[in-house]
Amino acid sequence: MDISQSGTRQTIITLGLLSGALILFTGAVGMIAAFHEREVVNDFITLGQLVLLITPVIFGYTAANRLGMTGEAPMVVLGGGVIIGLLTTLPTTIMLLFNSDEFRFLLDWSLRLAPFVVATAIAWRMRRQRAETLTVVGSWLLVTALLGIVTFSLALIFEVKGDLRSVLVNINRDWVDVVTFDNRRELLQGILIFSLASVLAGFLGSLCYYLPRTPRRALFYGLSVTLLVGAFGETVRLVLQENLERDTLNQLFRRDTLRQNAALGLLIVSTVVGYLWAAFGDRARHGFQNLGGQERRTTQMIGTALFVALLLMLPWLIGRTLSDVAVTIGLFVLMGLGLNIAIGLAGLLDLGYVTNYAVGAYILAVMTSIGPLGLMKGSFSFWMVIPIALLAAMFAGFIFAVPVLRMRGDYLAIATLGFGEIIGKLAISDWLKPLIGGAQGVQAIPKPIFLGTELKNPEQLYYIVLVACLVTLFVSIRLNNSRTGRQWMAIREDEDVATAMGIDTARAKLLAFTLSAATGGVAGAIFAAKVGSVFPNSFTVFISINVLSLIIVGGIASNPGIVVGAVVLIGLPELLREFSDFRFLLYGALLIMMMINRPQGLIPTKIVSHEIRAGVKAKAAAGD
Amino acid sequence: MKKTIASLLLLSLLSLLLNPVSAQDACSDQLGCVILAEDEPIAIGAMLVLSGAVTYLGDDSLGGVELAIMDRGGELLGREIELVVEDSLCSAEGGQAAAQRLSADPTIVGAIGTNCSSAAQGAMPIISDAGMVMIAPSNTSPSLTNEDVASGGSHLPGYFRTSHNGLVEGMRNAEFAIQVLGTRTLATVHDGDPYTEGLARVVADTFAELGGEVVFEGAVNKGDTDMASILTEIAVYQPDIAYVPLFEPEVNFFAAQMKHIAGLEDTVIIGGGAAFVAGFPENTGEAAIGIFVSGPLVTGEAYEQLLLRWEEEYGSSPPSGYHAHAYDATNLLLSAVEAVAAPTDDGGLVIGRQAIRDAIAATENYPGLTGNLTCQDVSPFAGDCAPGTALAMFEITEAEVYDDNWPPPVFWSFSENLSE
Amino acid sequence: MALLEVNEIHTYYGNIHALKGISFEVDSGEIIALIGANGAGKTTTLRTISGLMEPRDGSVRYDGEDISSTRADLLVSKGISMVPEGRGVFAKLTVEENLDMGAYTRRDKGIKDDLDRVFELFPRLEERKKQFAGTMSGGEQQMLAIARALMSSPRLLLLDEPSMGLAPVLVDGVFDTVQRIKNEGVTILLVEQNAHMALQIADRGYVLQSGEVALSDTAANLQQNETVQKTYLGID
Amino acid sequence: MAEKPKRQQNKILVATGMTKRFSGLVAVDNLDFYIPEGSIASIIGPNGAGKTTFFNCITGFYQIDEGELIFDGNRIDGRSPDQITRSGIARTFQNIRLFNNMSAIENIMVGQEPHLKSTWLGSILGLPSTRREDDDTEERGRELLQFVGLEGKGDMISKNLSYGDQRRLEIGRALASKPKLILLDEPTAGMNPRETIETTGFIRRLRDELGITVVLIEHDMRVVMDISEHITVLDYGRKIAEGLPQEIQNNPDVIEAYLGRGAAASAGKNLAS
Amino acid sequence: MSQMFKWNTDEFSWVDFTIDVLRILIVLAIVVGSWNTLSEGRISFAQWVNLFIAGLSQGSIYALIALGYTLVYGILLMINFAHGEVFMAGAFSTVFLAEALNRTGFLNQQPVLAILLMILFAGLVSMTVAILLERIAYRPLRGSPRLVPLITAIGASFFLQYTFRGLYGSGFKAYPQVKILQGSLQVGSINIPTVQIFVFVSALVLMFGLYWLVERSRIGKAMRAVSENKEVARLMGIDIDWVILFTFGVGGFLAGSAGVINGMFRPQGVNFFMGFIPGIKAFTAAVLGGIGNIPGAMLGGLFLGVIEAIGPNLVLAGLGIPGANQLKDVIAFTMLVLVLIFRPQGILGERLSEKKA
Repeated sequence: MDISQSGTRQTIITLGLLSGALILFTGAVGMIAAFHEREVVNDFITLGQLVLLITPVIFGYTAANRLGMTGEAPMVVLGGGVIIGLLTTLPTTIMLLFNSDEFRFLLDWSLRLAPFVVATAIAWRMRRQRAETLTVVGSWLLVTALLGIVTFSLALIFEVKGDLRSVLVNINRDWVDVVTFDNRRELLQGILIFSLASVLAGFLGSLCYYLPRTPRRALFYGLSVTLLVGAFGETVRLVLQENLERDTLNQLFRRDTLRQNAALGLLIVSTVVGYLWAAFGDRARHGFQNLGGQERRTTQMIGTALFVALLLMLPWLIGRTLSDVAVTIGLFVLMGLGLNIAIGLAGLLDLGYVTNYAVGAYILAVMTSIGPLGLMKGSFSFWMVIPIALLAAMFAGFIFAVPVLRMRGDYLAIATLGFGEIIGKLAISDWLKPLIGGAQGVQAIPKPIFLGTELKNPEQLYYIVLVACLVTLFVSIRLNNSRTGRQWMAIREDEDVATAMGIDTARAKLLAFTLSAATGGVAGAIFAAKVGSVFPNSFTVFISINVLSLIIVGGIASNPGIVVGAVVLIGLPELLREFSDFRFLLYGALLIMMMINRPQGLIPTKIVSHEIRAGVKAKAAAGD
Repeated sequence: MKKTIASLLLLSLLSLLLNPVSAQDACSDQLGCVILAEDEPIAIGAMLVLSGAVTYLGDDSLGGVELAIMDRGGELLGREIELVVEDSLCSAEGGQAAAQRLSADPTIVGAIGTNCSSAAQGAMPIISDAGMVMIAPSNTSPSLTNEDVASGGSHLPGYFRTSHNGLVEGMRNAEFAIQVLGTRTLATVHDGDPYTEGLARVVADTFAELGGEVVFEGAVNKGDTDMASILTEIAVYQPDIAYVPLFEPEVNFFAAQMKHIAGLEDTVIIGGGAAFVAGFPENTGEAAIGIFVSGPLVTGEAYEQLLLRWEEEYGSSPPSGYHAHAYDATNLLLSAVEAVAAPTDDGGLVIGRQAIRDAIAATENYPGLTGNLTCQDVSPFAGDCAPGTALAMFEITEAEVYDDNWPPPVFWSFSENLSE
Repeated sequence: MALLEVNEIHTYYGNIHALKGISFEVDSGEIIALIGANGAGKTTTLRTISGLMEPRDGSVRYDGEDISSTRADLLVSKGISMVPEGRGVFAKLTVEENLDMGAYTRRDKGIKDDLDRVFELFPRLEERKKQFAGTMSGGEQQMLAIARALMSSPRLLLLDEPSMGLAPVLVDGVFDTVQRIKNEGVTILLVEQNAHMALQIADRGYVLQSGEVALSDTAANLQQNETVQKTYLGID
Repeated sequence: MAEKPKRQQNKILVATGMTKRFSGLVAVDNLDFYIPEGSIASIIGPNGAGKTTFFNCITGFYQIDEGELIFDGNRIDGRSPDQITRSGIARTFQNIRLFNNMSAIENIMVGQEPHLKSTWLGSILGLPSTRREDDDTEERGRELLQFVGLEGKGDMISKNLSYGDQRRLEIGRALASKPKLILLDEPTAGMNPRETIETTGFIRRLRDELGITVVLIEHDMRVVMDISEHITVLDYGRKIAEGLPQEIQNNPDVIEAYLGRGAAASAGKNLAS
Repeated sequence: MSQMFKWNTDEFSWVDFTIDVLRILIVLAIVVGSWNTLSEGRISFAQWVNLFIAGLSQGSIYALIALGYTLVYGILLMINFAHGEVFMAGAFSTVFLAEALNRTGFLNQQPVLAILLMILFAGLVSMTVAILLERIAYRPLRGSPRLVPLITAIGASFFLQYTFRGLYGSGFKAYPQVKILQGSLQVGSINIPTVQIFVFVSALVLMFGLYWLVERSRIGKAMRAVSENKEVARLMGIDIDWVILFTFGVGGFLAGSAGVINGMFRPQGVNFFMGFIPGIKAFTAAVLGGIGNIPGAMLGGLFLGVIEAIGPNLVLAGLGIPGANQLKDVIAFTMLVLVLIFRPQGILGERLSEKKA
């Protein structure tokens, strides 16, 4: 039970400081204060407080897990949780003190002393590793000088500016209020409360380690469900609103916030369900696997049928707003399936996919608009223009592919990126303004009319997108298993050898670009009809980036992966609208974490997952 | 997994069948009503740009909205005011998604937004269809208040704005250049934003109509830092006026780099409302002195108060020039709700949607920060509430550049001009 | 005590079990040859010793110290140097710069002397000091690779297929050089496809077969061994 | 299926004045040579002598700067690699270059490209002719797998095959295009003597059973001397000798530049045994 | 002779033909446009020179950022898409220091020292960001397929942008103007702003410093060795993790300095989004010059800067296209594609494909 043992100590300190850094970071970028605005459970806890408290719980549990594995005594493990709780508050506390008027002198002093302290620490460590005296002195001077420059500059900035807040805009009163639990005036008292709460949270986290597996999992399910429902209250309410009476809904939710009773009920129910699942879930899964061939097939068929039914009924289950999100997701699935032909199958890194989207959208816009820019003055319907948009996008794909056929890898990437930019700039230009409206875009695009019904709601547009996706999926599967698909794969694997096999690579690549462009055009056309107006600023490089990212995140060359990727990267940010200020921050963090922990994507194809995992391991071993 | 889906499906099916249509007894409004129970707050929406390159516009408006609510103590008719904020981005699809979300909530009475005209194009049909209202604090596109589709209009009922119609602002700006400054030649520059492009076009047209000569019409891109190229081109014509309704930072770059270009020594810059920002003079530096900026003639006392409150609340000055419009828009909406809300016997509240529209449309001489607001209902100004008379030209002086003075002194205002 | 002791090492490529418990030792001043078919684990063995790969099990002891999980770059200063398969000269660095890289870990005064010594061994390299390594012929590149490894003044030199891809006329020269390096007191562990030549200059040899040591003996005895003759020397 | 030896005198591939430069560096210098039809020919020479460059020139990977190449009566210089493959030349690579993430059978199916006719539209629509062709391709692929000794390994991902199997698959893929001439770049590299002998036998079968002319680049002198009927020796991009194995072995230039005394002797010995 | 022969056989290639047509069209457009503009003579020679010099200065900024792309690419074959954000981090953070220095008057009393301090500060900030980026986001991904680090880099780009927005807010800031850089130098009829000379010279100094570092110093040689073959580099005793970290650090430092130099040159528009467009431009410049090649990055940057400054007025205005300056990116990217058609490996890049075959 020696907590000073170096490995143990290091685990605890690292995790504690990591947790503290996370809390300070979320505070400094304004997340904590912004999340504080959103209550998870009415009059009980806000999202900001939740972040503050759940972080030490998670880190406390992680540490306990690691320490427990190495066979540390319970006292050490629980003590670790406490220390982590305390360390979690440390960076934030320091920042609070720096920010307060009474303790600002601490900031000045730290900035003055920091270079010497850090340099001395480094030098001391070098000395212990028996470095030469000259090297040690040299390093000390260098570190002092470099750090000195930074801290001197910082000191100057804060001196002139007067306080932290004029630089770090989110180290403000709101933040102080949240982290001190509304004790801004009594800062020390606030810090004490914060520390105690955090210590308790860290302790509870490490205590969880000692719960038996089943109740622990049950509790985990229960808490996650409740907190997620609370955090995504708006979305959940939107779904429930479709299916529940308003009075009932009002008993569960106060606007977007779970009421206390409802939260408690949900917690109990989900914990019980979680308990049952944790206790008997394995057996059920096992039972399914042990089913006879016939029974199993039947079960699977029922499953498929239910899935199809779900796809068909989706808009009516989730309501208008989420259908709108579903349509957007669908459009990106459509583009993902298209771009996958170029990237996943033929290995052509196309960063200018937005080109096709723009072409499709503008074609539909000028062909069907009833405004001044409409070419046909409304005589062409949506359905007539869809094939035209498709062909136009294919043509554009073809034209843009020709000059880049000989380019490879990153050169291809930057050239296609350039085409995307060119299209964007042309769309906005005064030059083409008489045709496509320039900055003012094209308005008055009528909605599609199907059997006399105007399809103006997302629930209705959903079916158009669904059909387009299914057709594309079918085509893409057919192509994948064909001669053409093999040609593409060969080019992806090794272009030189593919040529040596007698493949006309230029032609195959042209085909890949052209076919890949087709769905982009259709997606663009549907998009234009959906929004009802087309502006050039909708066609930025972010579209290309999004489509590329969703393919990679889903799992390259994997069709189900594309759907999942689109849901995660396009759908989640839409649902995260309530955290809109931090949408891209979280999106970026998600991308990074995904790629580090699951580079093969969420639903990888078998080959790719094997290759990437093996590749990472082997090359990590080789240090390449 | 599949089983969960199946049970979910069944549950939802059941609930669909059991869902009765609730009768809205107390409501006689043709568009339906917002019916609030006893403890429900009054919810208003906001569709603002909260991410992307022009986030500061959204931050600016959001501050205005929040301050307006705070100034009422956060309450209306004894109920809490709840602000539901959605990110409308600066695009049609973003506006559409935000509107879709707000319109799904039957308790929201109306929305403030959007910032960008393109977002408004996406949001307007949804909002209008849902029987709601939207009051935009910074839309300027003329088409938004024009009802004639064939000429490019897209106005739909339920759309209002407290910002100036580009047509009005542009005409005023051109008149100022010709009639007040007495200039003859004009160059315009926009940045591909519908707002700046629209203004530049109106100014050029009006300038020509009034007998001036438009010698150059050009454009830069958002994100450009190098203006030497276009300035050189403009220098060829040595115009009296460069009308530059650009946003920060392009407008700063333009102004600051102009002094390096031979031939433009005597050219005067007129900036649009986008440059009517506290940071503009300081960020531009010396080169900003002598630039004219068009902006709302904010009534001194109340506006000063707002700026103080802003400083107190957010620790800085507003990042853009539309917060006062947002403030007014919010008050317009809240006042309308206040006027038409009817209490029910059980302590609830009924607010007719058409009634709100009517109430806002009937606004006349509403004393706002940006002047006395009167909402018009005739195309091409349908839904325009901004007081065209309260537009002014401000001249940037040394005080703004070096001493943090804001707003700059009024050089000329339309209302004064009228009275003269 | 042996300079290098390899003890029951198991090394994996991903899930592929490449070395299945290989053990052998190298004494100071010896040339040891590892021979075997492609895929027998010769190169993997060298990579494991040099620290490019880490054995999952077993140990590598060098000069009495366990170096099984020491990184490759740290082993260089301990005196282990490896000439990788396919030479691996830095094509876009000049010959001189390549040699500098060989002495990367050293900061002592002896570098200049070693450079002279290397140039003495390979006069060809001195002539081409300023030339980019990539423009030299295969034989010259092989010399450079060996010379570069010598620049770290190693005690143990690991040579991976020094004769690979060389014209027959050059192969003799390479093996001569190896012999001379040995005579300067460097211990050499040699992996070679050309078992014939390898066994001629080696003191002892180990035959590897699918990740295991199949045979070990003095080089002379191995040359006489019937299986070795049949499979690796091509003598029927 | 075997061709008659009488056609051996026809020159299936003739190069005259072939020159290839890389930014000033002459890799192949005014080379004249020929390959007799139906023969097994070898190209030897020291590292950097231009052997692989020579292959790349023939297969269209490099465009030659001067000279002309005539294959089977047609000029092929200036054609792209895929056109050359279509005209009947197939190749393998020094360091095996399979389509690593495709299965063995897919590799072979790609190899059959020159004889395939179906189009992408046919595949999407699922036309009967396309389906038939796909089935035929696969069937022939299985046959070829059997021929190269990879029966039953068709569905393995090619990078998971053993080294020897990969070499065989690469040759199988080259054969799939039904070539008249096959270029093998160091087919026995990395093989032990026993495997080498098997491979030599296999190369003979290519010629004898399928009637394909074979050109090898090879370092193992025993292999070269054992199976070649025609040898070309390159050094610094120039041809320094050409002829029968015996002649080459005793050519003083070749011994000087390439073989060395010992090797020439030992290779000779081996051939004699 | 064989060239002519090719056209007459069945080797006729549509791709080649189309590319040739494209080339001719682009060249024709350039020639006609330029001819029209120059024959009209609206813009004087002095103005062209001024534009050229302004372009060089802008190009120097691109070049400094491009060097970071190229360094990282050279060593890891990876496009560090977030490099523009590294630039932003330094520039954005240092704006506060610049303001402070200005307030205290130090900036105009000791401009050289002050600017040096700012460059060091910005360099260190950007360096820290770059190093953290490598350590946290990229190192775990070494050896994975190329798309994976690309996506990570895109993620990192978003993450950094919005982190800095969270830290410093979304408004625009501006660097104070330094008095000694306000003047201009009169050379004949040409008036060159001092600041542009400053930008160009300091960029040159930094570039040559880098060139010396990479070509001459011990660590530079190690960098080159690592970029060629990481495994062999380790066998030389080179700690490749450290070398890669160092490379990121150097690239970051250059980007940070570019931030300050840019701040002197184009003081306005400092905000969290300021790195994105220069990032893409610098990436383009790096590819234009031949990615992985240091002189190439410099050349590419300068070339792009000049093209952007001169292109719209020279070519597009001559073709009578309205709003020519709006389309300068179109010119830049068209030039990029044109260069890549002629030299697929960039201006100074090496031919990789031929080596491979």
